[in-house]
Amino acid sequence: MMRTKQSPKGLLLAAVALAVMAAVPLHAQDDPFAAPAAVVEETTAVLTDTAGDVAVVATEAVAVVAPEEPAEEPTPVEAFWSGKEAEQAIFTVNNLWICLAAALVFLMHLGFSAVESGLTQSKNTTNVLFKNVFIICMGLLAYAAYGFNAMYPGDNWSIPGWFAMGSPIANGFTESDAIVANLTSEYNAGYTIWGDFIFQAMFAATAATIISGAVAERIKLGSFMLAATIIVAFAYPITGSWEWGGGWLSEDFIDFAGSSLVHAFGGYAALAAVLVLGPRAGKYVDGKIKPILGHSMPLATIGVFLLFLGWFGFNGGSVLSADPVLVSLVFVTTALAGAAGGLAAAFTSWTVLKKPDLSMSLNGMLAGLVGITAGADSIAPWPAVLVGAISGIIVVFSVLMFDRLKIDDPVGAISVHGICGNWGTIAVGIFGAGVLSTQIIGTVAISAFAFIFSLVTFGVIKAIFGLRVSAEEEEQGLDIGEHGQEAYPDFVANK
Amino acid sequence: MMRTKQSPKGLLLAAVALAVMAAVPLHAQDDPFAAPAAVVEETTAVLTDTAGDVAVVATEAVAVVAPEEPAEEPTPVEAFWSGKEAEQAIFTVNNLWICLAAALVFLMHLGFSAVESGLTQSKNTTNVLFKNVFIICMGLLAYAAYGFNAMYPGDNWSIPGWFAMGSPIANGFTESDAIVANLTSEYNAGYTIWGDFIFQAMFAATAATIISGAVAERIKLGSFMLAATIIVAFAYPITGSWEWGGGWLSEDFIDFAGSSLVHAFGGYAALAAVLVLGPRAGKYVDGKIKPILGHSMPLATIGVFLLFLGWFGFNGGSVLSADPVLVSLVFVTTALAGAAGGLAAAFTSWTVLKKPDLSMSLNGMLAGLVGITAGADSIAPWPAVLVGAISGIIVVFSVLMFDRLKIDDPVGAISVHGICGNWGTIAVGIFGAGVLSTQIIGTVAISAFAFIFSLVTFGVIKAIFGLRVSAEEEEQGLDIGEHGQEAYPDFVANK
Amino acid sequence: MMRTKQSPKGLLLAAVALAVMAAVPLHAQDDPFAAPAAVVEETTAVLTDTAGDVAVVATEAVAVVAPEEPAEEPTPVEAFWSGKEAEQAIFTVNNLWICLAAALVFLMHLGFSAVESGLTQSKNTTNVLFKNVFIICMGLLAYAAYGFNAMYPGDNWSIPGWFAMGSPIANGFTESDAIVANLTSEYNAGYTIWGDFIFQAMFAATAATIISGAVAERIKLGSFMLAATIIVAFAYPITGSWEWGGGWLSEDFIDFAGSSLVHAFGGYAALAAVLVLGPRAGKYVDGKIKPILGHSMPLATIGVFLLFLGWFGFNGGSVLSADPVLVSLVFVTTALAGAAGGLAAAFTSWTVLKKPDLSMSLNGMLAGLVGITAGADSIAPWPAVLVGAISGIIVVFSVLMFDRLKIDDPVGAISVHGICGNWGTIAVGIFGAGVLSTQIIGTVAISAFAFIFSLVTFGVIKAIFGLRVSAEEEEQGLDIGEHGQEAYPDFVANK
Amino acid sequence: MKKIEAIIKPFKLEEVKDALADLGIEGMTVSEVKGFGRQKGHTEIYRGSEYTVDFLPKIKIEVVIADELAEKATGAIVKAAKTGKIGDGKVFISPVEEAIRIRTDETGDKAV
Amino acid sequence: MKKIEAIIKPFKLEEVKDALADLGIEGMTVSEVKGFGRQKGHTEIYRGSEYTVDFLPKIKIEVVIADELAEKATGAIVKAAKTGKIGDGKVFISPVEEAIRIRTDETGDKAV
Amino acid sequence: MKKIEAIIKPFKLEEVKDALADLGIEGMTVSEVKGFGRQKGHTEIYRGSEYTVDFLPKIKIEVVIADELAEKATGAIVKAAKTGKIGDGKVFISPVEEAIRIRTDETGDKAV
Ligand SMILES: Nc1ncnc2c1ncn2[C@@H]1O[C@H](COP(=O)(O)OP(=O)(O)O)[C@@H](O)[C@H]1O
Ligand SMILES: Nc1ncnc2c1ncn2[C@@H]1O[C@H](COP(=O)(O)OP(=O)(O)O)[C@@H](O)[C@H]1O
Ligand SMILES: Nc1ncnc2c1ncn2[C@@H]1O[C@H](COP(=O)(O)OP(=O)(O)O)[C@@H](O)[C@H]1O
Repeated sequence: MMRTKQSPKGLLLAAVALAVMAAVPLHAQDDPFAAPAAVVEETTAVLTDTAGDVAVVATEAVAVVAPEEPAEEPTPVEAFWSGKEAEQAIFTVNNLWICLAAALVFLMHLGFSAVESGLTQSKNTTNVLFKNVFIICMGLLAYAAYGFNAMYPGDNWSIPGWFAMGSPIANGFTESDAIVANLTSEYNAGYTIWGDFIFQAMFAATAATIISGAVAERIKLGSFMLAATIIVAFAYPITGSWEWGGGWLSEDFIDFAGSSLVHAFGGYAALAAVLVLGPRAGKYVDGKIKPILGHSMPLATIGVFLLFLGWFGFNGGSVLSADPVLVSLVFVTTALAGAAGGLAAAFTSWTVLKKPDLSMSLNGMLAGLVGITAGADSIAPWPAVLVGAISGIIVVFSVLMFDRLKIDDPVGAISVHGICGNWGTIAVGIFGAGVLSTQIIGTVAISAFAFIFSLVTFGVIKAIFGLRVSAEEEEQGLDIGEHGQEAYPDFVANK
Repeated sequence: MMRTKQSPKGLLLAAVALAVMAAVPLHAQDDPFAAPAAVVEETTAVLTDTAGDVAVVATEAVAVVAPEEPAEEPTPVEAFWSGKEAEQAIFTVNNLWICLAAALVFLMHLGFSAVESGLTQSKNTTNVLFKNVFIICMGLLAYAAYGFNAMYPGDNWSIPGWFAMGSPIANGFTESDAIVANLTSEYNAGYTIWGDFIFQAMFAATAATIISGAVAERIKLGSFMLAATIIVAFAYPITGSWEWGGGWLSEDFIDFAGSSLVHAFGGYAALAAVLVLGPRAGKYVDGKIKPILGHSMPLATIGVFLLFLGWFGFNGGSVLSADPVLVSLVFVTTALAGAAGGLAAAFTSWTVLKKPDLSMSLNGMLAGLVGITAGADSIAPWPAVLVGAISGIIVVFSVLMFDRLKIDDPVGAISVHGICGNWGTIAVGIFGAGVLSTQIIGTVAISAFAFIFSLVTFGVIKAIFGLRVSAEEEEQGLDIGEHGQEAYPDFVANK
Repeated sequence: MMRTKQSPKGLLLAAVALAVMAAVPLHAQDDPFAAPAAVVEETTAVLTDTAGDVAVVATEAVAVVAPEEPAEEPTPVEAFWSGKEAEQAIFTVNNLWICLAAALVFLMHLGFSAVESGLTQSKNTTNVLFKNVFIICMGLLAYAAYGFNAMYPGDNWSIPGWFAMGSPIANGFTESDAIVANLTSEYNAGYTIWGDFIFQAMFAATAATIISGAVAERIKLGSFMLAATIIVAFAYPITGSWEWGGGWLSEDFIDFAGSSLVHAFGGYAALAAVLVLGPRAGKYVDGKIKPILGHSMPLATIGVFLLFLGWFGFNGGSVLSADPVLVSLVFVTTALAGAAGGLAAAFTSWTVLKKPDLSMSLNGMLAGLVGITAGADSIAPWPAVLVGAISGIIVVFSVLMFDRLKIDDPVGAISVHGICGNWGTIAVGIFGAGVLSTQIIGTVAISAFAFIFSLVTFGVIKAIFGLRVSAEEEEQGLDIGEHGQEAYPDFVANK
Repeated sequence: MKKIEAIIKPFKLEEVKDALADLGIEGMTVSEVKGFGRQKGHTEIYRGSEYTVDFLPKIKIEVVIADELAEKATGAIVKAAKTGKIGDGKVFISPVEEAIRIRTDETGDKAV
Repeated sequence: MKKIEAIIKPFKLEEVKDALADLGIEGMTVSEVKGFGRQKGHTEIYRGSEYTVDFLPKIKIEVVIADELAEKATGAIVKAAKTGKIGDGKVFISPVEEAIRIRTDETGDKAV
Repeated sequence: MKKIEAIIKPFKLEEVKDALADLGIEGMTVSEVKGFGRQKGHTEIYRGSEYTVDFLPKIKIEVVIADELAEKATGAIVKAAKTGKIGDGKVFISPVEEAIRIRTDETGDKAV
């Protein structure tokens, strides 16, 4: 999802993709888009398969071949406003796609709501749902008020490459806004600033949602809301700016749609939160793990399918244009990795746990999707299957491991988003266009920042306001304790 | 959603938007779209913010500046059929977007089904769902058979500006249909007549769905079906024609996507229905309000998120083209207003009712969305936040008020759609491109018509067929009474 | 969904549609797309209504009028790579739409999951959901590994027109792949091979899903998974190749989006499976039919609405381009037929069964959608209403009939997909562009193949592994028996 | 001590509870049951097949009470639960030999 | 009067009800219970952790009946509920001192 | 024989069951009930209107047992179920005249 700096040519990626193909760079005059492109590392690995193998061709050569910055080339936005209808049409398609992708990512918040409430107890359902409603509402507003400009600072860094102060998005179209269709002239993605903002804003709230699942069934509502707001508004844009905002990681590190920047970020923030908060009462008794059952498998399944659907927008929209080759390739790698993750987790649980476990298979689908997120545009279809399958295996063992470590994560968020987010980022260094060491540095840096920031945030809030509901409230359920409102008042619950 | 009469230039709106910006109209030769536009009142307010303030610039001036009707300019449809591929591409994008927007609005009917069944008792769930299935099926067919042509009569008014008889949509493409891609040459929106029809048809059924929620748990099925059919088929197109069909309100009144024409219409029709029908048994006992609990908060939450998603189509599609600036702006204002409404209602309920109420927060999201609907394209992002937040506050107090007035509305439809529909329309006169007095006249006229028409319809049906199920049936539940079919036969319900 | 062989002109169909209109073929120079088209049988019937009647104009004449194969005309893909931006824009829109349509069809798998689990007992819910998770994951991978190339063999037939061996999809873009943007130069649909693949892959899993519902609540998990894999991987591509792959049916038989190739295929495979498997215990006792109630009407309703939504992608994407006339027409016929099916089934059940049956109305919506699938692009709107309404009536009687025959289909899949799939295919010979006898031959051939293949598959698996869970497991529920996992552990189930 | 078991119509629970509370009875236990009796069930239909629901939802109230209070309590229940329509339910009285309050180990009449 | 309480397997409810109806018994009250007994529960697994479900679903039928009918009713229940497999359940008979029909205030054998 | 009915807090079920099993008691029947007592319910709010939930979830355990075991069993239940906080519940003991094991037709103490 990184917007290429200064020389943004969203629509040229496909051309380059072609060019790199078979490692036979096309000459500029053969390029169907009539202009060679520079910095396009993320999109090259896909083209590696001349001989039908899963070979990866390094792309630096191409980046060298292509002359940097042909000054006379108009940006997509300039092209749009140039009055040429063909350019306007392409701009319009790109913009429509980014808006639709934003809508699909919005739907992921329903997906999270459903998964999280399905995999927790009915006495906490209202609370889980309320938190999710809060997160998407707060997330959009906080990103508008501060985060967007902190994540995409252009030249306005406070600490160059590391930190930028945020500010509210502009309230209307200034003339220059309209011309560059973006916040600053540093970024230019070929669609309007509004499309850009709404897509990024939908992403932002995701991190908090990931935490929400892991801390469910025992966290004080007010304390959670405070922590979530701080993390979404301030922490997420920081790591975001490192990579997508053009910061210190943006040069070589590859994280296409956020295996690290969104998922590992959320997963490690969740891990810290769980460590500060402790496990649910009754989960670990006398050294034994006692399962606390999710109350509705249909709800969990609805959630995962909606997340899968939303991922087409999450990854597909991260192409940042409607480029036909890249968007459709991303759809394929995303779907195949999710499918492979689901199957792998199903068979892993069947083998290891003796029964095919639905909740694990659902986690596996998500794990596969998280895994492919960093390289959805640069990993070929069959390696994508492999990346997804490995994610699906990892997630089962990771869930078992965290349980053994008495780290209580009701929905498996740390494993799905944290561990598989790491794996997915690293996989780009194996199967995709990335360099392994850089990928490791990047994902560790982002995960560590998220973990520490979250540890401090939850730690301080715990010290000041307390973090856990009382034992009585936990037993009775947070629905009554925090909201005085049951989720299913017509039905008799077992306990 | 009004299609500009005679001089339709969907794609030119953005250009004009730019032109009006900073109140410095561009000259025709600077206009990137190479043609100045006329009647564009709805789209101007957004551009008002040169100095960063939320100033509203009246747009009449511009409408004057722009020469009316440059005769040589081809319509989008003519351009499409002209054989020029660039025009065809733009036409194709516009058309695809209107179709996708129709699909998103279709999904709102699932949203309504889920919200309404979630916020009512489990013994009436089958009945609530059946009504929603009926409404979308009947709505599409009734609009095809009569409503579309009654709402968009072109020159074929029965009482000019006030009423037109409907007729079935054409069964195939006549040549002239194809050329103008519309029902009559009076309207031209830059996409095919089929795209136009299906988008409008999905809107039409919404009014009845709004009523459905308010009268749930006590209305006779057959009587409801009759009333809903009459209102969708005959009443909705009348007020629709006043504004979007080019009638008496279409000159100065601004209701972009239907805060009044759809939502207040539905809300006030619901109010009349509830007055004729009376409250549910056991709701108001000895002067005290006894809550009747909704049976499934997950269902209600699923419904609201799906409605939020659908609203991107509802408002975004009402741009009537894929115009990049307007569509993306509408996505932003819609999302921010919905988020602000949700947060505002959550905190209002927390403050006023002592607990953060999930069902009120969900109502608040919808209230924010209803509120921004009239001005989603002409209110800048931060004022949109304000409009949404005020909606979220209004809706809590409105729900409390109607309960105190013993007007029993199980899902809060009158408050969400009626009251916030009024507010949203008026807000365009404050923050958007409208004139306050005109906005008030328009929303009052539409609400009053809906109220009276509904009062008469339900009154007459009550007199002839009866409107309420028997006390025994109400106690036992309408699922058994009307359908002989329980919604959850495997589960023990509390009562 | 057949890709026209050798002379692919997705975008020209609209022009021809116009041309055929009023049976007055346009001359080539009047054609807005500047090029006459050949093989376009599927798209002509819509234009039949000059006089406002539902007359069907045979289209052979036109096909003759149009000169076959103007050799100099570039394919959409060649046009895309030609560097002309207008062509690139159109290519980009087409490709975006096919990808979005794939995402919508993906959502249908959630729809099926919800319908099937809603209409079965709560003690089998985890099992039903698991099967659906498995099917979509397996389906995507099997289609990638074998099915896609078996269904679209180009010239690589094993038995010409009847059977082709499959092979894995290519792993990357070879140059020639990229240029023709397709698997072989035999097909060319104007979008990338990835878009093509992912759309087709989402279809493939559907057949197994249809079976899944019919055999629910009694089939052994492992045996089902094996059978489903065989059918999706091997059987579905065979009949698919007959028509869409350019095989023996592709000349005259018309099945636009798969009333036969997907739905009747699935329905008849389900019928065979049920015959081999037998009814659920307790369904037919002493010659009496004892209903076994579905456990959640909201879940069933959510499923049907999502399927309806997905159908816009299923049918709309089968246009294989974003052609504005065809896509929007398909949206209209699809929606009206679904609505008519729902209403017709509601009133049929009300009349015949004395009560308006929600589950039958939901089946009716699906029946209407299945019915219009074969002719969504060639049946005019009002005949589409008729086709849908007849489907809605058929489905009620068909469900009753199969019950009387002691063929136990918990969700009505055989009736909805099998019988109405047949009807929809035949309807194209009555109201659409097809020839009645050809339509009958085609649908019978496809249904018979599916039935026999499925009979043998399930028969052999029954002989080797067994097909049915034990009577105790069936009584206790497959959730505990197969998965050791309850779907609703917090709630007391009635039995 | 006596145990009074009353099977009543669900919507009468509130009134019966209030009637008992008015007598100073401070404890009772309630459960959901299904009743079969002279009040007939109803016929439902699912996908074309009819079936009869014989069992109607009822509420069972159990009160254990000192012997001397039993009659008054029974009277109060009957009065509060009566609608006069079929299906109003039954009250059964049976002997209880001992009662213990778990919290305090109190027994006998003091425990209830 | 006697109260007959029978704990049976859920799928036997229909047969037991019919057997009682055949004896002319017109009323009974049914509830869902969970039974713990010689019939062992089953092990389930959730996200990798095993747990045992000790309590199996059973149905409790309560019939209050005139003394002289008790034996016949008990026999009918036992016969109808028997499968011969473990977990078939129990029948318990206990004394009831009084029964009242709420609708009519009838008492004693007439009330049941 | 005696029937011991214990109304306890739901989360104590496991402990009470284990305590009874330790005594060699092999069968019991459990149901979900709602209790009204000194332990007050809570006030909830729905869309602006307050209401009181008077009935709290409790578990009822029923054990039929030979006379001589009754005291021990009662003691075990009371001990296991006690938290010392209000709402711990009650134990009631009443006479049972006969018990029959459906599977084997055994009666009396052998049946339980
Ligand atoms: N003999 C009985 N034993 C136990 N419960 C009974 C008996 N007779 C009736 N009941 C309960 O009383 C309820 C009401 O009885 P019913 O015969 O329908 O009406 P009524 O009490 O007005 O005569 C039944 O639904 C059942 O729960
Ligand atoms: N002593 C008892 N008191 C109350 N209920 C009992 C007792 N023993 C058994 N039950 C009930 O009877 C059911 C069946 O008993 P179980 O020992 O499993 O089989 P069986 O009746 O065949 O010996 C149990 O699930 C339980 O509900
Ligand atoms: N007289 C009674 N008859 C039947 N059940 C009772 C009676 N008194 C109390 N109970 C049951 O015991 C439960 C606990 O009683 P409560 O008065 O709240 O606390 P405690 O047992 O600590 O005094 C109640 O919820 C109710 O279910």
